[in-house]
Amino acid sequence: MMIGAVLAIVLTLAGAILAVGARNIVHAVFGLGICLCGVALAFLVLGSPFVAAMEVLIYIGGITVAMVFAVMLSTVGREEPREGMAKRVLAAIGALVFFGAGVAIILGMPEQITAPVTPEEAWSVEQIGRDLLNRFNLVFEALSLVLLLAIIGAITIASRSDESHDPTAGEGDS
Amino acid sequence: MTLHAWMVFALTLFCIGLYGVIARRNLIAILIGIELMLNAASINVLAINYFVSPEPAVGQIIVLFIIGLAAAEAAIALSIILGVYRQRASIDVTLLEELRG
Amino acid sequence: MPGFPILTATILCPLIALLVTLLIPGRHEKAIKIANTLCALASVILAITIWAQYDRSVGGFQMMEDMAWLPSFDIRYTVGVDGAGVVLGLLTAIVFFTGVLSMWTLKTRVKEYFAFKAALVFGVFGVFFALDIFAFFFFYEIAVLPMYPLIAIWGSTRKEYSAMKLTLFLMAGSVLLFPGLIALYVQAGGETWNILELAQSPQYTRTFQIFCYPFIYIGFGVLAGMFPFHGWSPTGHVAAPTAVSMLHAGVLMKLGAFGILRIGMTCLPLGAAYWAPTFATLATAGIIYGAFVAMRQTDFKYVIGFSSVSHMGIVLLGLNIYAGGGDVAQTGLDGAIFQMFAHGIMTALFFSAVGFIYDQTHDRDIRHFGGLVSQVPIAGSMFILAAMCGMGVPGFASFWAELLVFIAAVQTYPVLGILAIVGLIFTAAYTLRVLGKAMFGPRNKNWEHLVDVGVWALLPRAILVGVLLLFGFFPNLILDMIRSTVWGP
Amino acid sequence: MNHELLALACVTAPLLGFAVALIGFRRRHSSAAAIVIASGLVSLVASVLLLITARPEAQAFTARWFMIEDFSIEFGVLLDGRTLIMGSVVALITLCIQVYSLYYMASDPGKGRFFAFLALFEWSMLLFVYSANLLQMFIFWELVGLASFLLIGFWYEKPSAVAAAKKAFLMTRVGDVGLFIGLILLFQTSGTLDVLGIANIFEPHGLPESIAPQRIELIAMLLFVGVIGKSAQFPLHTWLPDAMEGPTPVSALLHSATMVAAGVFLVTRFHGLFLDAPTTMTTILWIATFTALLSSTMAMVAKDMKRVLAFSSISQLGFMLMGLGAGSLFAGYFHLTTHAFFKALLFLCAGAYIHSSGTNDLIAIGRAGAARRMKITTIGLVVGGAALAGIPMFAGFFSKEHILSALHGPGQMIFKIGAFGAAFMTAYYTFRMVFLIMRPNPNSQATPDEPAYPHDDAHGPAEPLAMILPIIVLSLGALVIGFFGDKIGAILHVEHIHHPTIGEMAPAVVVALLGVVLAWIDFGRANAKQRGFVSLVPAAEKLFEKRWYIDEIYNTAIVRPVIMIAKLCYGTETRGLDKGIDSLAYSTAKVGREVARGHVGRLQLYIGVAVVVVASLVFYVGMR
Repeated sequence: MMIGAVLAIVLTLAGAILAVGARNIVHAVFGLGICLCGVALAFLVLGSPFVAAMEVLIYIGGITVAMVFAVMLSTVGREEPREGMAKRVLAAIGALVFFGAGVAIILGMPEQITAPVTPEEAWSVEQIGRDLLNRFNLVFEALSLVLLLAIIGAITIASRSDESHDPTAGEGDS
Repeated sequence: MTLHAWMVFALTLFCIGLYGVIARRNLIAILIGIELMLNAASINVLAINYFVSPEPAVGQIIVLFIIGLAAAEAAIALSIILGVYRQRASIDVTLLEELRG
Repeated sequence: MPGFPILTATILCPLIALLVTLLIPGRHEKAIKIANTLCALASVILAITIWAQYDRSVGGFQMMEDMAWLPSFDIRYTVGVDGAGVVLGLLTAIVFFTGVLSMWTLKTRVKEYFAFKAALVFGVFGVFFALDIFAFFFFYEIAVLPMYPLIAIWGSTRKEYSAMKLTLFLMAGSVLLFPGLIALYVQAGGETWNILELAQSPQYTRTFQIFCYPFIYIGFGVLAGMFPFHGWSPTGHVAAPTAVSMLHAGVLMKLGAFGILRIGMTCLPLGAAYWAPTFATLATAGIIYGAFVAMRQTDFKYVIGFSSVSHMGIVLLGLNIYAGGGDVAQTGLDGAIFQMFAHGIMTALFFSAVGFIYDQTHDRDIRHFGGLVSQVPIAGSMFILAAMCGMGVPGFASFWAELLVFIAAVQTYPVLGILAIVGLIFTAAYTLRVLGKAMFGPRNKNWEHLVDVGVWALLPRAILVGVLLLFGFFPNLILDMIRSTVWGP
Repeated sequence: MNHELLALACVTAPLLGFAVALIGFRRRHSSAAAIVIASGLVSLVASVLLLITARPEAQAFTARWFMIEDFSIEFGVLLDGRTLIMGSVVALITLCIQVYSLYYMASDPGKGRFFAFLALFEWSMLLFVYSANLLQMFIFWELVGLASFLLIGFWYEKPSAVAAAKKAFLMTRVGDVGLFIGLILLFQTSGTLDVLGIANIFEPHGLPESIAPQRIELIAMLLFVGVIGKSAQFPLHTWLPDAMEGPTPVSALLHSATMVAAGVFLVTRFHGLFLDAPTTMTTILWIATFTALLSSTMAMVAKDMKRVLAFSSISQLGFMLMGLGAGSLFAGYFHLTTHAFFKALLFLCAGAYIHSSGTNDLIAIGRAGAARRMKITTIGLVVGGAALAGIPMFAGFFSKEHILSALHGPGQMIFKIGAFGAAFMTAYYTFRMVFLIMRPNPNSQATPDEPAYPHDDAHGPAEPLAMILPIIVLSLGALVIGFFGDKIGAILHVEHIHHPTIGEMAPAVVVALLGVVLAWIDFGRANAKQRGFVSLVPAAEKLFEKRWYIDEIYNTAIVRPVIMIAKLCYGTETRGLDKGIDSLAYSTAKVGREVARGHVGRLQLYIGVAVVVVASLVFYVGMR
């Protein structure tokens, strides 16, 4: 249990640092993949194997792959200019301040409650499915609608290639 | 592992994502940062759910929704990025500052 | 017709005009105009019916209708009229009707124009009849907002500027007003918005009233052309098209004064009395200042615009005399409401005459005219009649209004009263200046081709002149109506 | 005869005439004229019948106009001596002038309008005179002003006429403000609007104890301000000479029986009140005497025939007010009556001359030979002139004697001297006018201002019946009205009229004859230089010709400052208030633009700032 948790944390943070730090965008996507694996592991440790599976399926299998496609369609093989030092330092300060604030809040919270002894069936996929289609039916439907719209929107935006002007011409301009 | 430890972990992940969003100039990198922040939120939800909630299924369902929304968001964001690239031949966010009155 | 909701019906007349206008396709201009005329005529008939049905021996608020509107905020749709409401309702109906008739020749964007105008009138009727503060404010904003497109689209002479200025001024007024109204609601315990119930509230201590009253007075005063917040009104008059100017100066400015009376003075009598000398002084300053500025203007409409500032000063002076109390308080109120009515009709006539000339010449500079009365005798005569009414010549309605206000003023605030009466000289001065330059004097050869008012175009103007003369000779018609207000509960 | 019906007929006929003439007959001028004259005739007959059959006591026919609460506003006709005589005079003179205008305005394109306005003028004056109610009085006072505005500016295409009309309206309005306030105070003090009621408070037994004397002084003073404006007394007299821009019949009407008479009539109406205000009476005397002298000096040098008459009107009005101010109702009233006749007569004669010779200039009229061609008119001129100058046995003589003999109180010597001076000058300038017309002298040094137009036969006969008839009627009036003094006094209920003895009359007669003789020497005798004795002092002549520079003084002292204030206000409005508010709006917009310049879509910066701010807030909240 403990080992799993530590492994998950290490994987996640390492992947995250790679994801934000890598100069090459392909490496960054790769880092994101590692990080998401860690997150999935963390979900497993937190007793949700179904969610962990979904994480792997949707995130790593879907989103990350989509990003790779986007990278290949846009800036692949292009040398990226390094961000300015000042910007990075400012971003780091911002993040650190936020981190500090967050820690302050967390430590100010009341004493933790140890994990309750939960019946196994509560964590079961069956329970999730039943809740999803009964209690959270409306949210579920709304989400499906959002997904539908997102797909339509993505297609519309991405397919407007003939109207927008040619990328090569744009390059010549700049 | 205590709840506090999990929350600090999630916060760390969130802040790394935040750094990415603020510091990077590549639009895809910014998107990656956002995904990191979303995952941090998911971890937080599951952790609280694990340690506090008497109804464990709810937390998982929330995380499922987050994942679903993240997928939709990513799809839209990526198509926008592609659109921007077609328009400008670049996805450098610093070149998009044209919101002048 | 007992039980017939006549006030709601009157309010609905312009709304029906609006809906019908929206439904008719824009190319059927004639149909739109006819529909609007019919609705306006219906509102005139209803307004006259209200006048006839109002029981003067009983007085007070009558023909009350009450319906829940937004129950969770205690907001109700409550309407009812007292004498002032009856008088001003009739004024609105007349100006609406004549305004529609005088825009019969409009060519551009007929549909949108009449739609906005109907919306405006809808709001105006609502304000004059509403007895619920929220409903009052709701209708008030409906009445104020269509001015922007009406001026910005169909106007002339820096129209966007004027429209924006007008909107900003009125919004600023509303910004002052809204907290004041909310304070009225909250202070009384937050249970009702009904003006009559609020007026009974024991929570309105003197301190509260003194603090709250200026918000309401100035907030409404901006719309009433109160000096020194009158800047929007001449500019707006100038830029607006004829019928909008008629409505604007004729009716809309009265909303402000009416709001002061209906909400400010009804709910906060102590505050009103406390502030009365200050605001009476400002009103007198407005009378004289408006006249002086009008003396230097070269644009017909600017002259009328500043004369409105001057004449609305008389209204506000009368209202403040009423607020100040004393023996002649009622005389002041009579004069103020009478002046609202008379000035409304008179300015409508003024703008109608000027609009007629402007439509043909596209020029409003008084120096470019001369001897108009021989070139367009009827249109010129209309202008002269309106000018005489403005000077307070006996036989016209405004003579009585000014007489009553001045009688009351001399007895309540002698200095202000005398100053206001002296203002009559300057009123005569600027009016005669315009008449002498434009209506009389040598003919300007440029305008020999002008066509005079025809029979149809004469109709609305003749109605206005007729109303002015009717109430000039029989002022008791209106005075009895106004008087009945205080006799009631 | 039923008095009520007669009174009703008298006051409504002109209104009907006005309405019908204005609405129905805008293009049919002759019909309009006929209707107006018919209505004038009805008024005249009715008012004369009323006068003849008048009862000794005052009676009022009123109808309730409307109620304000329990206060009833009455509208009606008051019949007492003062109104009956004045009403008849107004009706008679208006009718004469209407008949006269029939020819005078025959070829004017606005003839119908002219007659309509004449009827309006008559109507408002009659109802003013007959009014039984303060409010009604004020309304018709204003309408008289309006009608005279319309008539003075009748030839509205002439800028000078428009300016004159405007001036008349504005200056009388200045007086109206005083009158208006005075009437309000009077109403407040007496508590009634009823003219008879007010008269009863003051007239028989002096000032009631309940009213403070200062208040009555104030009211009387304010009423007199109105009179100053209407009756063209100094300092508001300057509109009257300019009012000559109207057609001559209008001038005749304006100067005799309407408009200016309204002011004097107001004083006679409230004479009881004025008697209770001794300070005001003294003020009236001062102003009236000064005005009479001042305008006489101007009349002595004026070349325009109508102007001479206008100045003489001002000075005669001063005489009337002197009589009233001295406390004699009868003297002032009598002079008002006689003056109406001879002044109307003189103006009609002047109109006839001007119409036939095409010029206003006295010398030019004379040289055009008008006097020889127009015998009857010239007789009328002489009669009128004699009456004005106060030659014995003519109307003006009697009334002027009464005024002079009324000035006998302590401390009134100075006014009496002033009156003698004015009487002398009146005789002088009147006969200067008469001699200049009757005895033109081509070798004289006098030069006309404008060349005379030779008589144009296209005008028709020089003395048509329509013009001659009124002149004859008025000449007879000017001859005989003087002998009706006792009768008028009886109708007015004046207890004892002081009849001046021969000894008392002598100085005035001497003074008047002196004036005539001097005028003869200066203008009348053969080979006269036709330059007045005033020209011996060129500075004085210049001063008089320029009307004591009063117009110029007003221009610099009042008109300019008013325009300056107007400019100031205009500047405040456009450059101050407007600009200020505009710049407020513009600067708001500018701030917006400046801020927007920073907001170019640097999303990352915004996120960073937002994060830092949120975090700082958290820390801040945590610290507390």
